[in-house]
Amino acid sequence: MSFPLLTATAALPALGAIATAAVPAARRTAAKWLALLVSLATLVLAVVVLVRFEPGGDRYQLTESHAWIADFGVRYELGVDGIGVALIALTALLIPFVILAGWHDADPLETRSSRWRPTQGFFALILAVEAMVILSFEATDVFLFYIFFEAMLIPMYFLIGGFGDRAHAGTDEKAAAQRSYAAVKFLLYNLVGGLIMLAAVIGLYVVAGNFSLQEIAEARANGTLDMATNTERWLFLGFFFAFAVKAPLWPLHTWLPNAMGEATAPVAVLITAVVDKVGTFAMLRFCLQLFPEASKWATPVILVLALISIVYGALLAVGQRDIKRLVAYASISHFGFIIMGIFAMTSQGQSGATLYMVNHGISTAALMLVAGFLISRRGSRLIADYGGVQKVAPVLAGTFLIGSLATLSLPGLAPFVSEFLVLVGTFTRYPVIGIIATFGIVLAALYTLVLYQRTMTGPVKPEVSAMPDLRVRELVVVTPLIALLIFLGVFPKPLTDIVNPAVEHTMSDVQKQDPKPEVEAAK
Amino acid sequence: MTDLAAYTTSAGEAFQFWVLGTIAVIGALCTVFMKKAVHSALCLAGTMIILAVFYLANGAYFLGIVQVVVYTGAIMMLFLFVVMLVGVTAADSLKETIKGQRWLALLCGLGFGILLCAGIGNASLNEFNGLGQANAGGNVEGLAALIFTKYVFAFELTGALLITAAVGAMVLTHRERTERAKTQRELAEERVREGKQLPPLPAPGVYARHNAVDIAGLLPDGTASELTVIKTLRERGQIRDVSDEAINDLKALEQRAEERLGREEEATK
Amino acid sequence: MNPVNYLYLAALLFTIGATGVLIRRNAIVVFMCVELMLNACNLALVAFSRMHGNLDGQIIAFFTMVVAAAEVVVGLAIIVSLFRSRHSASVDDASLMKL
Amino acid sequence: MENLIALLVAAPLLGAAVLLCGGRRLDAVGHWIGTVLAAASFVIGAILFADMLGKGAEEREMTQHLFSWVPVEGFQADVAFQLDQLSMTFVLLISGVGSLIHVYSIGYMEHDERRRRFFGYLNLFLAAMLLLVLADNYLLLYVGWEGVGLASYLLIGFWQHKPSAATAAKKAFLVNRVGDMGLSIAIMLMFAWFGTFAFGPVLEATGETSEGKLTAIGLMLLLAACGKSAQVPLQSWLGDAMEGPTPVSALIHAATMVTAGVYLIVRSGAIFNGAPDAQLAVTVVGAVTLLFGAIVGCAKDDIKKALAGSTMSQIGYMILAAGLGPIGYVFAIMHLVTHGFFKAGLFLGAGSVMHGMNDEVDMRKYGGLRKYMPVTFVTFGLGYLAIIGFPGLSGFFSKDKIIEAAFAKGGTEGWILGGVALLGAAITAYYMTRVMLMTFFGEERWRHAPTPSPAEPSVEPAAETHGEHAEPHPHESPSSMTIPMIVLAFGSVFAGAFFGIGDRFIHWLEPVTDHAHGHPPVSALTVTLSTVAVMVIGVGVAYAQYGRRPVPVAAPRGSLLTRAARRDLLQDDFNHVVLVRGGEHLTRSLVYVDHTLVDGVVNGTAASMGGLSGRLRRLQNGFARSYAVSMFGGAAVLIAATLLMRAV
Repeated sequence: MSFPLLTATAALPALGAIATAAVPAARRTAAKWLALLVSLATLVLAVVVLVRFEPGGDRYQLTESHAWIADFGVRYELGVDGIGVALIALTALLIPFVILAGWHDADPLETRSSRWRPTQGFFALILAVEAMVILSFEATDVFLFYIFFEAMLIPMYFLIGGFGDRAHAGTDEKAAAQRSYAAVKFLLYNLVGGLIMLAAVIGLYVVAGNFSLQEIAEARANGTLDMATNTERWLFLGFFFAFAVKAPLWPLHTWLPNAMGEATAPVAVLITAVVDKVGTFAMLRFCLQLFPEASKWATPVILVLALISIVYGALLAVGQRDIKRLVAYASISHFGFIIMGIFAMTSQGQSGATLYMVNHGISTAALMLVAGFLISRRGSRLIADYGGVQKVAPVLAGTFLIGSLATLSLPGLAPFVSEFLVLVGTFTRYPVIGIIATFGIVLAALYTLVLYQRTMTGPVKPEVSAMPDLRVRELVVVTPLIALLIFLGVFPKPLTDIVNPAVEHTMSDVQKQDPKPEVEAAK
Repeated sequence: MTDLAAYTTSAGEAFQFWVLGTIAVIGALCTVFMKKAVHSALCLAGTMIILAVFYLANGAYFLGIVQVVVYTGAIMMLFLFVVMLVGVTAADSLKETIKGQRWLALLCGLGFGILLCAGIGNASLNEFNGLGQANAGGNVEGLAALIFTKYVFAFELTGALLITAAVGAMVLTHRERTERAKTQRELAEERVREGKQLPPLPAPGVYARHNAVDIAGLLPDGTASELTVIKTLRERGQIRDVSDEAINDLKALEQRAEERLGREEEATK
Repeated sequence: MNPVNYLYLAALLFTIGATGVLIRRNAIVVFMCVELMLNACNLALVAFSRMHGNLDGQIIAFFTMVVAAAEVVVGLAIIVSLFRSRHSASVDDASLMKL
Repeated sequence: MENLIALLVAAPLLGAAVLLCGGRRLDAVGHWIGTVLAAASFVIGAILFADMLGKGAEEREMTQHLFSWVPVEGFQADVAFQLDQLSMTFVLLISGVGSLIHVYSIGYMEHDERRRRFFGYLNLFLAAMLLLVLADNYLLLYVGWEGVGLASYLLIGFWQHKPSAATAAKKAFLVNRVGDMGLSIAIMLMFAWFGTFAFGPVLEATGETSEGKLTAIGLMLLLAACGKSAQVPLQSWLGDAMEGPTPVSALIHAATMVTAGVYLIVRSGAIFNGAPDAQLAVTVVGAVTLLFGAIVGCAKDDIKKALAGSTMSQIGYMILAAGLGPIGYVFAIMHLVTHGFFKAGLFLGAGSVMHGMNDEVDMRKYGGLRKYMPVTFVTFGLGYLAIIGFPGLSGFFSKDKIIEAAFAKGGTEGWILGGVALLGAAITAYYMTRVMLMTFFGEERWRHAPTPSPAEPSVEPAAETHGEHAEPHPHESPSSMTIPMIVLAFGSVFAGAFFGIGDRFIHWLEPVTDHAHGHPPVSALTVTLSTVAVMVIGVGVAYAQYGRRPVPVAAPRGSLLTRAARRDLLQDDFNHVVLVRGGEHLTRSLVYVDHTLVDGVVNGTAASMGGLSGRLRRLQNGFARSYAVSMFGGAAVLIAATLLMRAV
């Protein structure tokens, strides 16, 4: 029994959350530093996981398994495959930046009493989210996964509903109302999804007799456990619905713009870059692995929905007046790409989707955090309130531009690799869908460049004329992200090496081969 | 023969049951449907006494006595006291205020009763052995033996319950003075501020020939003033209006004068 | 006569009491009806004890009485304080349970 | 030797990185860094060129494999370079002209406080462009393809505080993106059908692929070429792109980037050879654009826009040639190179004129400038002679060959294309003469005309010192600007002859693009003579209109065609009405739908739930007695239930 590395990776932020919450009201700054240090330590642990993980080795590594609820065969089972490792690394990487970016977002208003401790709460909640997300990436027991999948909602709910933009912090009644609306919407959508999934989880238990992902998957693979076609399909739908809400897939997406629009930028990053990834990740790990036949059965519909998400999200992004909502709809479009790649059932598509999860996390984080800095300066989320920022704050504008370019997946930046892989992977099996999806890249260029043009270029508006450029803290947040974007865009090999084996496993789960190119087929 | 006796009771008891039972039911109905609380209380008392008789008939001598003493003697008296304290209120009227409540209630009652009877009907109550040997050593002794052995804990608990109830009753009824009593002056000022009825209420009773409490004082125009009599009497409709007494007296006077004049006419003739 | 009739009588009284509870508004009368119901139960218990030929039924009836006594004390106290506070003994006036 | 290839790209890339990340402390030396690194790239190119010349024609191709870019199951994308004669031609052109324009910009952007960034962008462009021409597979080419798009976006919008510039930049990028879509679809098709997108395998595999597939790929590539090379129907961005600083227009929108489409088609020659329909489409696009650009060029009064129109039309020539297949490829590239020289020269001349005229771009406010800026006049004039194909100058050789090849296409289409090419030559002569006359000859219309607010913001001291509305004082530009112009003029005079005589260029490129001699229905001499003839006609007409008569300062209303041409033949208006407006309406309605329909369904369910509970709430009337009734009823029901259970 070696050192439980995975448990430690998740336990550290969990304990950190408790410690941070316990910091007395007066020692606000201490709480911030504590949270930051904990998240950095978690990052170190994640790196250790990354190093200890052997791409060529078993499918699930660093496994841990303890009996938990013996009566129902629920076990505390952890294990990571390449995809899980990549996403854990992403999460652990982003959280410190989120914390740094939100450094002042939760400073208490002077109006409140001195015993009021929002700062501690804010950072504790972020760490709690990190812990749960990491655990849900690690859990190989369906029930265990379900628990964290749901528990994640609680801290997220408070983060969305409790902390607004400095622009209209709590004082503004209307903003507060919208915020609570967004938070409740987020909670309800995901709860409904989760409950349906719970039913499916129980159904799975009834059918399979235990919750262990590996055992069930093996049983499915070697035919000892065969489900009736309809049972499998129903269970699949139950799982998929929850993940599609989380992901979010059209038409279950409407909670995302509200949530991202109302939450502070760091929390928005937390939502779209970290929490939503659990949905797509779970599609890849649970849907495909547990219900391969049903997955194949549902593929056409899902692909069409994903396609709609891509185009529809992009078009709506063009139509937005609110910077954060625009990014949100852009994310919806990108999640469409991810889901499309997963269900294209080609190794290019799935590798692309996995890379896309990571790259989208980084690029959206970069764009959204810079947008957050912008908003915090001007105190408004409306695009129309900006103009000519590039003149007064060139560095801010430059980073914003790079973020935008990453969002429109310019070659040389990380998202391009993944997007192109997804497109190619889809195209080889479903040419029409692939071609239509390609329109997404034009629309992406449209909304990002329109956003940049309206906010950054043109004559300098008087309101922004005194806008300060990025401060050191903000540079510390943005620079590494951009560096990472460029590095992964030019040299994604380290990532693909980790991901590829896992993808091959998944492909073998669904018993799909890549379509052979015709020339070779002819030979 | 014996087992037949085991299944039936003596004719006398049957007679008693049918007569008193009827009365008991009537009493119960009266309890429910009498307008005034006092009457309900009395009817209930009657029903209880009859029940006491039934207890005795069923060989529960101790309970019968207790029923008379505790219930009819103590509890019902308590009820009467409270009725006296509260007096007559608008709540007394049998008019229903909640829509459909009465019909619902009657329906439920009817259905409930029928179901209950049905339940008793198809319950297998065939075994019937009187309290012969149970009461052999005396009913009270039997009870005592059981209470102090088998049911001693329940007994202790009920004791505790009684004490608690007593304390609770005291707590509830004892009015805690939160603010200091208003002085005469403050009361006066309050009255002036409210502006209604500055002087003290008018006294009841013109002419001291009656028990003046229940006679409204007359206003200058001869009509009775509501203010002069207490609310409870008014609601009970026990106020006597004497506003026409003066007229009656006048009539009597004239009559007598006529009689006298008439007699004098006869004398002069 | 079959002593089961006692049970029928008890049932009848109980039902009457219950109905009374439902249709009367004067708290005191409602209370009386409750007493009536309790007495009906006692009658049934006594009858049962006679049928089974042991005194347990009577014991229970006895306890019922004690409890009833306690309940009456507290209940009446409540009614009195209620009357003091809102000058009425109508159970409908205490309708604050409404949303 | 091979290892040097990467340096070609690395040098300017390094420059871009240093200049863009360096911050203000580099402002003083930034432009020198940029220029030196660009020149370094040219030097490396020259070394490689010399090395290449030292080898036999067949083993001149060299490759360099840097690293595996996206290693995914069954998907091999490598960062690898391939330097053959074709790439080499481009490398020299790009780095050479690029370096010259760097030098020119040192003077031109002297007083712009963001000059460092400008040079950073220029270097970025060079790196991307070199990557484009050096890539050995289509995906890497795509990277360069979009990279140059980004650079041109940044440079067109360099004066971002001008809304027009920002809009033009965005427009350019978007239109290019449409083209990029074509390229990416083409790559996907290649991957789906050939399982690879490296030049070598793909071009070999064309042999055993059906014509239909090749046509599909070809059309997609053509779409890409249209976007990048501003061919109809995706040409609309080029005119607006003139919002950028003039050196940018010279480098990106005349000499190099806009020719990337030609490179793509020539590079994919094998595919087009296998797909005649695609080839026809290419030629048609080329021919149409050729006329389109020329007509637009005739109507514009903005000197840069006029030159932009001519660029369009000249690239039309190249595309036309490239569409002709083996008989045209070489001439397409040849014209591309010569055009690189003289068009860059012309633009730099225009820039120099504007430099002296307070950034006035309206040719109607020029006139008689030859004695104020002699060097500009001479260099511009040589470029002018070159572009109209004056015998002996470079344009003559390249354009004439293209016209021949067009006739050589054979059949009616050959005649049509040839005719169009000839007509184009005439119009070219016309509008270039017009530009020449309006700018350097005639009376000095700028004397009394107060300059309106300049199209470009004043970055020169001239404008800053004696304000916007003062009368301009034409003066010759500093040597840093004139020297590049002289060099380019030299190129535009002799390049053609150097290439054309003895078919040097053909032999040089043949191994890559396999040249076939076209046989025009009429003798080559006839074609040449007719070309010269139409050129003379064009010049004559222009002289009659603008040389003899004085040019009105205010533009006359002009014929319907003229007005349409001024508005880019209404193509923009079409885009605006159909695409922009339509798109706006679409998005707006979608936003509405999303809010009411998709969101409404959910909120509706919630609302109905609320209503239901509200109705249920009525039952809670708060009367203890009604609660008691329900309890009582419940008890009754329970009893009934138990009885029933006992019964059954």
